[in-house]
Order: sequence, then structure tokens, then C-alpha cells
Amino acid sequence: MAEKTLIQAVHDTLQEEMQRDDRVIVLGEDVGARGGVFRATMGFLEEFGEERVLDTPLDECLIAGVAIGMALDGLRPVAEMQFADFIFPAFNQIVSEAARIRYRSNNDFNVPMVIRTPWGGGVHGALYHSQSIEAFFAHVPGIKVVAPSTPYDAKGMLIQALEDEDPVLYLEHKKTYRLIKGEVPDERYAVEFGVAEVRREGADLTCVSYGLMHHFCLEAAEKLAGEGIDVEVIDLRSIYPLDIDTVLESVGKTGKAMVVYEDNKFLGVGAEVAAQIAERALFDLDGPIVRIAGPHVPAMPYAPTLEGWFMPNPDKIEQEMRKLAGF
Amino acid sequence: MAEKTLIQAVHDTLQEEMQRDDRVIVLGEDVGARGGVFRATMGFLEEFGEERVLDTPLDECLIAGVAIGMALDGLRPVAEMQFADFIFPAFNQIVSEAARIRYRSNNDFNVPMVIRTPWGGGVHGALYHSQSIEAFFAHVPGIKVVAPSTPYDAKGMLIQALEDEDPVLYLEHKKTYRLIKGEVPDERYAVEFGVAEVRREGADLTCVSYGLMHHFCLEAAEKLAGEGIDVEVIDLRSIYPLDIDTVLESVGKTGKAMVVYEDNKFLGVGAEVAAQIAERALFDLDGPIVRIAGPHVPAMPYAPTLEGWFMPNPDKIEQEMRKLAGF
Amino acid sequence: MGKGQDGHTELGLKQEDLLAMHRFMLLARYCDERQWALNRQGKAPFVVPVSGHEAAQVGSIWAFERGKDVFCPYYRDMALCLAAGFTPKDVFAGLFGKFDDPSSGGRQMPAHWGSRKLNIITGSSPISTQILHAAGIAYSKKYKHEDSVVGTWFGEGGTSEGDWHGAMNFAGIHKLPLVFFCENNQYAISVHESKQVAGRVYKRAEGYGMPGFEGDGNDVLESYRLAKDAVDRARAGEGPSLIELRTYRFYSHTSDDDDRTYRSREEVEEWRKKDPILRFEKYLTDADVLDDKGLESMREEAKSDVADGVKQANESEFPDPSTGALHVFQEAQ
Amino acid sequence: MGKGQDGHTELGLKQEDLLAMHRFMLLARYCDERQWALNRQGKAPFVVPVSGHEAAQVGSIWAFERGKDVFCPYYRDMALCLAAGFTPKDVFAGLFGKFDDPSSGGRQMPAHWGSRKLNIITGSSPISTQILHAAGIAYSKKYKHEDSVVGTWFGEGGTSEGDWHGAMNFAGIHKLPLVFFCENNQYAISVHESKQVAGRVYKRAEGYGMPGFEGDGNDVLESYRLAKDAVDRARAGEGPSLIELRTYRFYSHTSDDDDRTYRSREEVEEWRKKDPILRFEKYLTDADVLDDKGLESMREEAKSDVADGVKQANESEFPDPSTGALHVFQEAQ
Ligand SMILES: Cc1ncc(C[n+]2csc(CCOP(=O)(O)OP(=O)(O)O)c2C)c(N)n1
Ligand SMILES: Cc1ncc(C[n+]2csc(CCOP(=O)(O)OP(=O)(O)O)c2C)c(N)n1
Ligand SMILES: [Mg+2]
Ligand SMILES: [Mg+2]
Repeated sequence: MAEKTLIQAVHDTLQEEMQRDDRVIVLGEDVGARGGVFRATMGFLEEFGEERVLDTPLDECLIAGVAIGMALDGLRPVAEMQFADFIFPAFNQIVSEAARIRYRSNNDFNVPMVIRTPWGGGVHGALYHSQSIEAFFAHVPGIKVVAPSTPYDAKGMLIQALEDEDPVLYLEHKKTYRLIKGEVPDERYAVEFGVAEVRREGADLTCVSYGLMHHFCLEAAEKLAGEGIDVEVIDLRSIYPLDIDTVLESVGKTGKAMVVYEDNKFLGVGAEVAAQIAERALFDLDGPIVRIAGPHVPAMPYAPTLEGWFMPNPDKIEQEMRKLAGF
Repeated sequence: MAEKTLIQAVHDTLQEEMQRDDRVIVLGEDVGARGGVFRATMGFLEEFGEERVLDTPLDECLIAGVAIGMALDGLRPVAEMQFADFIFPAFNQIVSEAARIRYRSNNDFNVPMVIRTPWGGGVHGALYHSQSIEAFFAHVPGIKVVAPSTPYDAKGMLIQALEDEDPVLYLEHKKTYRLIKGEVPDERYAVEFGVAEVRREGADLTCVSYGLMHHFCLEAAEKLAGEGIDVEVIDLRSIYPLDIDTVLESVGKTGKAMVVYEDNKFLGVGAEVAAQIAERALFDLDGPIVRIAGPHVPAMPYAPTLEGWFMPNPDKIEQEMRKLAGF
Repeated sequence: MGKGQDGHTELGLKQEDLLAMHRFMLLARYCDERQWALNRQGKAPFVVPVSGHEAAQVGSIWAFERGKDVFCPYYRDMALCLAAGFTPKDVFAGLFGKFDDPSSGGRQMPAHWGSRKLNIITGSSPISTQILHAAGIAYSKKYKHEDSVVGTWFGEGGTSEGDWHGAMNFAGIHKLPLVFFCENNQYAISVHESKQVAGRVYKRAEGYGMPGFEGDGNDVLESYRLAKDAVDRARAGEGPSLIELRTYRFYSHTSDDDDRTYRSREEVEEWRKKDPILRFEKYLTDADVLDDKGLESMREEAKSDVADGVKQANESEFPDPSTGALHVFQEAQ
Repeated sequence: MGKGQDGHTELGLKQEDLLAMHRFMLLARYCDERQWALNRQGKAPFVVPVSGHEAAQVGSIWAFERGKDVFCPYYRDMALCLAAGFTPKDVFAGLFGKFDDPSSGGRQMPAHWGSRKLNIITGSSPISTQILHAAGIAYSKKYKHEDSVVGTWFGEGGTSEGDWHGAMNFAGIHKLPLVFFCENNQYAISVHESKQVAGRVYKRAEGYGMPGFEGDGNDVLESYRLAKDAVDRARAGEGPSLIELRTYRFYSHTSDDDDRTYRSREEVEEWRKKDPILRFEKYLTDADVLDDKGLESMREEAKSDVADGVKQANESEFPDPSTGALHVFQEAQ
């Protein structure tokens, strides 16, 4: 057991998986000599050689399409999209192909591939290095979307992704890469998809989130504890499949729900969580379902003044929690 | 005033707009000699010449990117995506470029372009000629998404789209093309975006939908009228901007809300509508917010047995309405 | 035919090859004619024709080793899929959307070929996506040191998508065992090649560091010859090739299309005279492989096999609606 | 230099052109050096360097008519944007993310150039999207019978995206007044050209029906010559061209990168010896345009202009947070 950062957990897990299974192959821009722009594949080129640590041309459509081909031929490709913001040229290959191949072929073919990509803001990345992309893909049947927020989950969910027989979009919040540290067991373990984690129990209010926001929510909840407001904080971990049961159970107890996400509000993940609560637990509620999210602008701007304006932060979250708790 | 089908209304409006403004130019696959695979640009080549009625190579990324360039240079391009299902190669140009250019340039540039595309199922189009795409794009700040369901709106909203200084995704449900007829005034008029239309008043239940589903909802509501169940049927018309006020007003009256859409349920438009109701009108409700939508499978299959299984239809809707009304 | 009357011997083809190739071309042609007839009778809502492309398809796939090599075709490739192992019954089960359609169990539109058993990778409607899958598979074969070769087919319209560009580039960089076949029938639905392709398709090969060739796609032996050389190079580790086979489709793009809006009847007639099947029949008689009677009996046999296929597919069932929710993901074990 | 010591006269360049070109190269170089210094001091979180590319950029844009022609550059093109009308103050306002950054009012990362006034189309981070915008603008110019020419710039990595392919194809089909410039510095971040481009970039032109040229991007006059010929052809209605200018970047990809993981110090040193500015200084003295004192005073002037720019940009404000919600759509009038 060792304490690791989230990026270390990703790196080490990927390395160990490559050591045990030579079907696992990584591909993407700068995954080779550079070891990835966030160092997720540092040292891999030396250890596994350039055929298994494949620097691709600058073409995300190619990365996804070629990875699909590899998966169809029995490999376990782990494709890196350098930033989540740059996944869109691959949208067609992911949505029309990877996600539909099992269904359209009536189970004759399947695509066990993993797409890893750093997402999220708060790193002065401006409009094109800060985006949230989970809602686009969680909407698509046939692909799973997960967003671990701790080093422990980063390992377990990456292993789960590699064992999955279907495509998985594995999202790494780049602000958590070095910010979030935690214990990571040495042995191999999988964290099941579709199981949310209640990381803080509370009686007054259910707060649902994932990624960096989950840590902000915990922070806000801790502060409110001093005021006697007791917030239950749930980390979704997996966006699709979504563990609504854990959320509903919590709401049944607290009677109040909020969802916090960094993406813009409209049709973001919070919309689905809120809709499912409203469909299945309406009469448990004694307050509106609150969504705290980014404003409806095209991702966060660069200037520090504007970035601060965009990002949900522990203070904003704390205020909204207080308001809802007092409802 | 003449009675027209929806596709005729699109065709004639586009033709009239090209006659009055030579900045309007159409481009896409088969828009020329073929007049579009659904005949939306029939006769245009002869009337306007091949420079204005531009058959493009088979590359949607090109179509969107070139249209953006045209719009930046002062033209009013109307780009056709042959089927909504094939818009994904253009995802990056639409989402990263068209939708973000005004914001990222701090208002220095803007992209007045219209993307027209036939969407939706029920036409034996199977997985790749039946899809709903509105949720992907409505989630993106910087682009408007509209889906007229009558010939009258088709005309007015196309004119509005052409007058808009920002990109508009204009969705034409292909099953409504010839199925839906209606009066279309000869004079030029615009139908404002962000204004829903209550097409049937009722006291017992609010039903929100758009596109083909809107007609199915009207049909179901008419049947229930005989049973003394009085459904208020709202046609959203515009997905973004979304007229939630009209919806909330109606829910305030009926106390019950359902949203019907053909897209798969998870993170479809109904999620946002439900979430906004749950956020702003929770205490008006005396029943769960119901969503009727496609199942979570990658679009509808070809075999008639499976297509029927997939599509929401007036019967299914009627049953759900009855259930909710009796709640 | 380019090589005179014993061209096929020089190419290493035996008489039995010629007969089999001819048989698959005939099967494709008659399947096509039957599907149009069924369409007119209201029994097949959607038809994708192959007629005109038979030689390009059968000639090119004949260069591969079935059971070992991998194929990423496109919707037009019915003749190719027949040669790769589809039966007429399979074709019509797909046409009708029956549960035993091998490609998709009735889930996809007709002509969206696929079969794991036959190494035909499942295809979709979005144009050119399969070309990148082919590149990925070819990379995987090389990575695993298997000496399989991958073939991928597309129309000249398909060269316009970014997927084509990416696959050409990737194959060139890694010298993949991959052959690209462009069935250039000069139209993408209504759009003429001149508005589709700047320059010439086969000339683009050089820019990707691979050889490019142009051939007569209505000549099954020439199509074979170019394919064979390319497959041999690929198998020998000498990398990918691009082969452009010029041809023409006899019918409209699909049953939803009407080609009279964009092709003159004269042009269509002109090309019908170059019918690849008539041409091969002439070769077969000139080379004394078959006489008129032999040709006729092959036709009859193919027709009757097609009729049987229609009958069997007709008798089969539509998929049960309760299966619609299956296979989005792997089902829980 | 290729053309001997009065190469510039043959090219139609006057002494004042040479001085102005040199000035912009110097401005770019000193802006770059200053931004790295600011980065080290923690005053500029993100830096995109230009050094090494100055000649390719200034030489190529010099062939265009400013005020009339339209430019779709990429992030590396600081020297180009300076020559097109950006001031050092503009550059640093962008670097700091100040409200008066002309490109984006502090909304985008540094080096995401744009200015309607200067006909520099707003650029983004996703690679190569601007190339299709350039094609659309060129089409529009032709449609409106304006005789403007459009130029677009990208790295060799940028040629891999489908957008590049689409734009090349579209420009070739419609013979657009468009010049494509590839600033080939042999690396896309860490990925070497040999893993990026199968074949050679300039050789791809033929496959798109347009001429392609290769030139020494560290030679400002050669860059100009190739650009001028291409712009002239474009303006005369003879269609597009592709020009590949070979060069090298002196620093890491950006301040987030560390090029020591993928480039040997020897290689970098080798290319630093080919510094385009030193080379042009030699030309200017050899051609008796400037003596050493003249060169020195140009350097001093440029340095002081850059220092002034930093100062002004420093004094300017960050955007007001209340403006963050503006300009998603046109504001209600
Ligand atoms: C991405 C995408 N865009 C558009 C279409 C519609 N479409 C289907 S076939 C076709 C033309 C294809 O032409 P070509 O590649 O030349 O093949 P051919 O049909 O001539 O054999 C078009 C535009 C599609 N299927 N996919
Ligand atoms: C679509 C997309 N994918 C990836 C990136 C990340 N990225 C930024 S610059 C770059 C390399 C570009 O190399 P090249 O085009 O050769 O230009 P150079 O930086 O060498 O001038 C990469 C991979 C991006 N910005 N956009
Ligand atoms: Mg074709
Ligand atoms: Mg480069």
C-alpha cells in the first residue's frame, strides 16, 4: 500500500496491466518519448517498445478508429485523447462505431477499448483545455463513462475498464492529477461500474457530484458541519451506468437533493440525476432539486478573473447547501 | 395562403429567401442536380446556378467548416447534412468552432450559419437513418437548436434562423416531411425562437414534446378527451433556447408533467425539462415527472418488429397519460 | 483483357478459379435483379444494387486468402461478400430484416455486411469509418506477427472523409499489410467525381508513401492482377497499396434514389455495354473454358440458387421484439 | 539565399521591404524572449514560442496584400501576426489575459490570434480547424468576385487531421484563391515527422490537383518567393498551392513542454546555427542594406518597442468578471 497521486495511480496501473497482458497497447499523441503531456505513460516507451506505445499522427479520428480495429482483432487498446476538448474529431468513430458495433452486429462483434482523457477546468486551460465532455457520451447507448475522483478508484476503475468487453470512456480530471492523493493497495482489484460511493454520511441534504467537484463538495460539507448542517456527499464515480439507487436511498433519508457539476448546466449530467429523482422519488422531497453548475457559456475563459467567475467552488457550493438545507 | 407539407414549406421558404438575398447559399451532398435526397432544394440548381447550390464532397467536416468560413466572410450559408446521423464527422467544427467563435473572439467575429438536417425515426431507416441528435447540440452553449413540427413553423423558424446572427441547427423530422400538412401564409414572417406553443389546452396534465412526437401526443390527447381526461399539449418548437416559462405555467395549472421524446431517455431533452420543473416548480406537482422516450439502445433497428418496439407511439403515450392522470 | 487469351494462366488462376469467379459474379447479378423485383412488388423496402461492380469486387477479393485475411467492405460489396462466403439466403435474410440475417439479425438496413465467421468486419452507414478499422486490424496483425493481409473497399466518394486520409497516412507510416480498393463508379449518389475528387484518387498514394494503381474495374482479371500484386507485397512486409478500379453502377444509388436526375440515359447505356459479366463470358468462351451451353447452365444454376435463397429467407422469421434491448453491452453472465 | 546578393531586387522587394521584414522578425524574437523571461518569473503562466519560425512566417505573409487578403494562421504565428498588424502590446495583453487582448479580450490562452480589423480570423486550440475556414472564405471571395487571396498556416502535424484533407480537396476542386503553408518544424510536440507524415507533405499537392513546393523556411527571401508566386497564381484565378517550409522551433513546444525528452541537444544546436535572423542579417550586410551599426540600432529599437509593449500590457486590467456571460449569442439590441 502506498500513497499516490491520482496521475501516479493511473500511470502505475496502466504499467502493471501492460506487464501482465500483452494485448494491452497504448496509443495517442505524445504517449511515446514524451510519456504523455501529463506523464501518464512515462517510461513506457523504454519498457514496452514503440510498437506497444504508439505515437499516432495528430488525428483523433484516426486514434479512435484504429483503436476500434485493434479491439476488433483481439487487442485491448488504451487510446489517449490528449485533452478531452480534442475528442470531438473522434466523435463519429466513438459514437457511430465503438458504441454501436455490438448492437448492430447482433452480438457478433464487440469493442473492448478504453479511451482515457484528461478533462475539467481550474488549471488556466481556457476554453479548449478545460472542458467537461461526460454528458455527450453518457447520452450514447453502448459506451460506459466513468470519472474516478480518488487514486484508489483510478486504479480499480482502470482495471475494470480493461476487463470490460465494451468501450469505456475513462475521464481523469486534470486538476485532481496532483492535487488528490490517497492510499492505493498494491494488489490488483477492480472497482465495479455503476456503484456510487457515499463518502460522507449526513441527514440533512444529499449532495451528488463527481470529479473535482466531489472534493469541493466534501470541503463545503465539512465547513457546514460546524453549523450543524449535516450533508451526505455521494461520489457518482460512474456516470453511465448511473447508480441512481444509492442516490434515491439517500434522498429518501434527507429529503433534499443537489447535484454539483462543472459542465454547463443545460443537459449536463445533473439534468439526468434530477430527472430520475423527480421521476422516482418526488414525494420524498421537501425542497427543490438544486443544480450547481457552470454558466451557459462555451467553457471557461483564460483570464483569472473570468475563470474564477466560471468555476463552481467550495464557497459557492457551501452557500447553496446552506440555502437548500434551510429551505 | 396555401396548404403545404412540411418539406414543401422548407423548400419554398429556402427558395424565396435565396431569391431575396444573394448572401444565402446552400451547400451539402446532393443538393444540386439531385435536389437533395428529400427534395428540399429541388430546382435550385437550375434557378440559382451551381455556385450558389453547391454540391460538396462527401465530408461533413468540410461542409460545416467551409460554411463557417463563408459565414465569417458575410454570406448566409445553409448547410445541409444529408441525415442527422451523419452530422458527427462535423461535430468538432460545429461544437468547437461555430458555437464558440463569438464568445472566444469577445464579439469580434460571429457565425450566422444554418445547418438543416432530417432527423428522427419511423421510416425504416434503422440505426443510421433514424437518430435524434438534438440533445448533443442543445447542451452546447453558442448554438441554437430548433425543431419545427408544422409547416407554418417550418417557414417562420427557417426565416428566423436566416436572420439570426449566430449558428442555428434546424431539425426537420423526416417522418413529418409528407405526413404533416398545414396552412402556410404567403407573406414573409418569422417565428421567434424560445417560445413554446400550447397547441391543446387542458387542465389535468401537461404534456411536453416536439417533432413527430408532438403529433403523437396530440393524437393521444384527443383520444383521452373522450374519457374526460383533459391534456394540455405543448410543442416546444425550440430546444435551445427553451421556453420553460410556458411549461411551468402549464404545470402550475395541471400539477402533472410528462415529457415525450423519441431520443433515448438518458440525458435526452426530457431530462433537462424535468430537471427545470423539479428545480422551479416542485411544489406545484402532484405526480412524478414522467418521461416517455426511446429505450437505451443505439437507435432503432430495421426489422419492423424491432422498429415498432423502439418507437414511442400514440398508444403507448395514451397509456402513460392515463396512468399519470389517474395518479 | 490485357494479357491475351491465357491471361489467367499467367496470373496463376486455374480453370476452377475462373468458374468460381464467374459464379459469384452471376450470383450477385441475379441477387440484385431479384431484390429490385421484390422492391417493386413492395416486398423489400430498401435495396442497394451491386450490378456493374461485380468484376472489381470478385477480382479483388480473389487475391486474398479466405479464412485468414480480413475484409472491411462497404455497402456496395454484395459480390465481394458472396465470394467471401455469404449465401444468397444470407443476402435475402438481410434484405428482409429477418432474425437470421448474419450481418445484424435484422437490425441494420440491407447491405450492411458483417460476419465474424467470415472475417468480414461489421459495417455501418456512415461512410469510410471501416477504413480506419482496417488500419487498426492491419496494425494488430503486424503487432501479433500474423501474416494476414487486410483489404478495405470504398467508393470514390468515400475518399473525401477524414477517415480515409487518416487510414492512408497511418498505413503509410507503419507499412501496414493493407490494401485499399477504391471502386470508382464516378458518382457518389448524384455527385460527379469532378466535384468529389480534386486530382485523381490513385495519384494520392504517392503522397502517403505507397504505390497507387489504376485499373479497369470491369475487367475481373485485371482487378485480380492488381489486387494480387498488392496482396503479395503486403504479405511480404512491403506495406500498403492503393488501387483504383474504375467502374459504373447500372442502377440508381439505392431504391430511394432516381438516377435520371443526374445521369443521362446515353451514359448509362454506354456503360452497360461494358458489362463486366458479358465481358468475362466472352473471355471464358474465347479461352475455351466454357462454351455457350456451359455459360447457359451456369446462369441457370445461379438463378435457381438465388430463387432458393429468396424462398428460404422468406420463410424465416422477423426478430422477436423482446430481443430489441439485448446486446447494447455484454449481457451479465 | 539562392539568388545571390541582389536576390531581393529580382523578387521585386525594395530596401524598405527588407527593413520592415527584418524588423518584424526581430520583434517576434524579442517578444518571444521576453515572454519566456516573464514565464520564469511566474508572470505568464503559458507561453507559445515562435523562435526559429520567423522567416517562414514573415516571408510568406509578405506576399499578401494587407487590408484586402485574409489570414487563417495557427498559434505558432506570432511573427506573422506582428507583420499583419499586431503590436507588441497586443501580444502581451494576450499573454497576460488582459481585457484589451485584441484576439479574445483575455478569454483564450495566449497565441490564439484573431482580429477582424486585421483580417486575421479568430483561431482556436483544436488543430487544423482554421484550414477549412480558409477554404470557405476563399470560396466566398470567389463567389463575390472579390480578388482577395486567402492564406492559411499550419504545422506538419496539422496535416494529419481530416480538416486539412477536406480543405485541400475542396480548394483543388474549386480552384480557390487560397495558399496553404505548412511550417514543417519536424515535430508535433514530441512526435517526429516520420511518425506523423507518410510520404512528404508537399508531394501530396498533386493528388489534390494543385502544385506543391518545398522551400527553406529559414530563408525569408525564399519563403517570400514561393509565397509570392503562389499568391500571384491565386489572384490570377489559377487556383491554390501548397507550400512546405522546412524550419525548426528553438524552444520547447510551449512552456508546459520539455523538449529534452525527445530532441537531442545536438540537433537543437545544429538548427540554432541556421537561425533565420542571423542569416538575414548576413544577407542585409552582404547586400549593403545595413552595416553592423544599422543592425545594432534595429535590434535596440525592437527591444525597446517590446519593453514598451510589456509595460503597457502590464498596466492594463483583467476583464471584469461580470462580462463573462456576454457574447455567447448576439446580445438583445
Ligand atoms: C458520413 C455519411 N455521409 C453521407 C452519407 C449518405 N451517403 C450514402 S452513400 C453516399 C454516396 C457514396 O458514394 P461513393 O463513396 O462513391 O460510393 P458508391 O455509392 O458510388 O458506390 C452518400 C452521400 C453517409 N452514408 N454517410
Ligand atoms: C485536435 C487537437 N489535438 C491535439 C492537440 C494538442 N496539440 C497542440 S499543438 C500539437 C502539435 C502540433 O504540431 P504541428 O502541427 O507540427 O505544429 P507545431 O507546434 O510544430 O508548430 C498538439 C498535438 C490540439 N491542440 N488539437
Ligand atoms: Mg461512387
Ligand atoms: Mg511541427
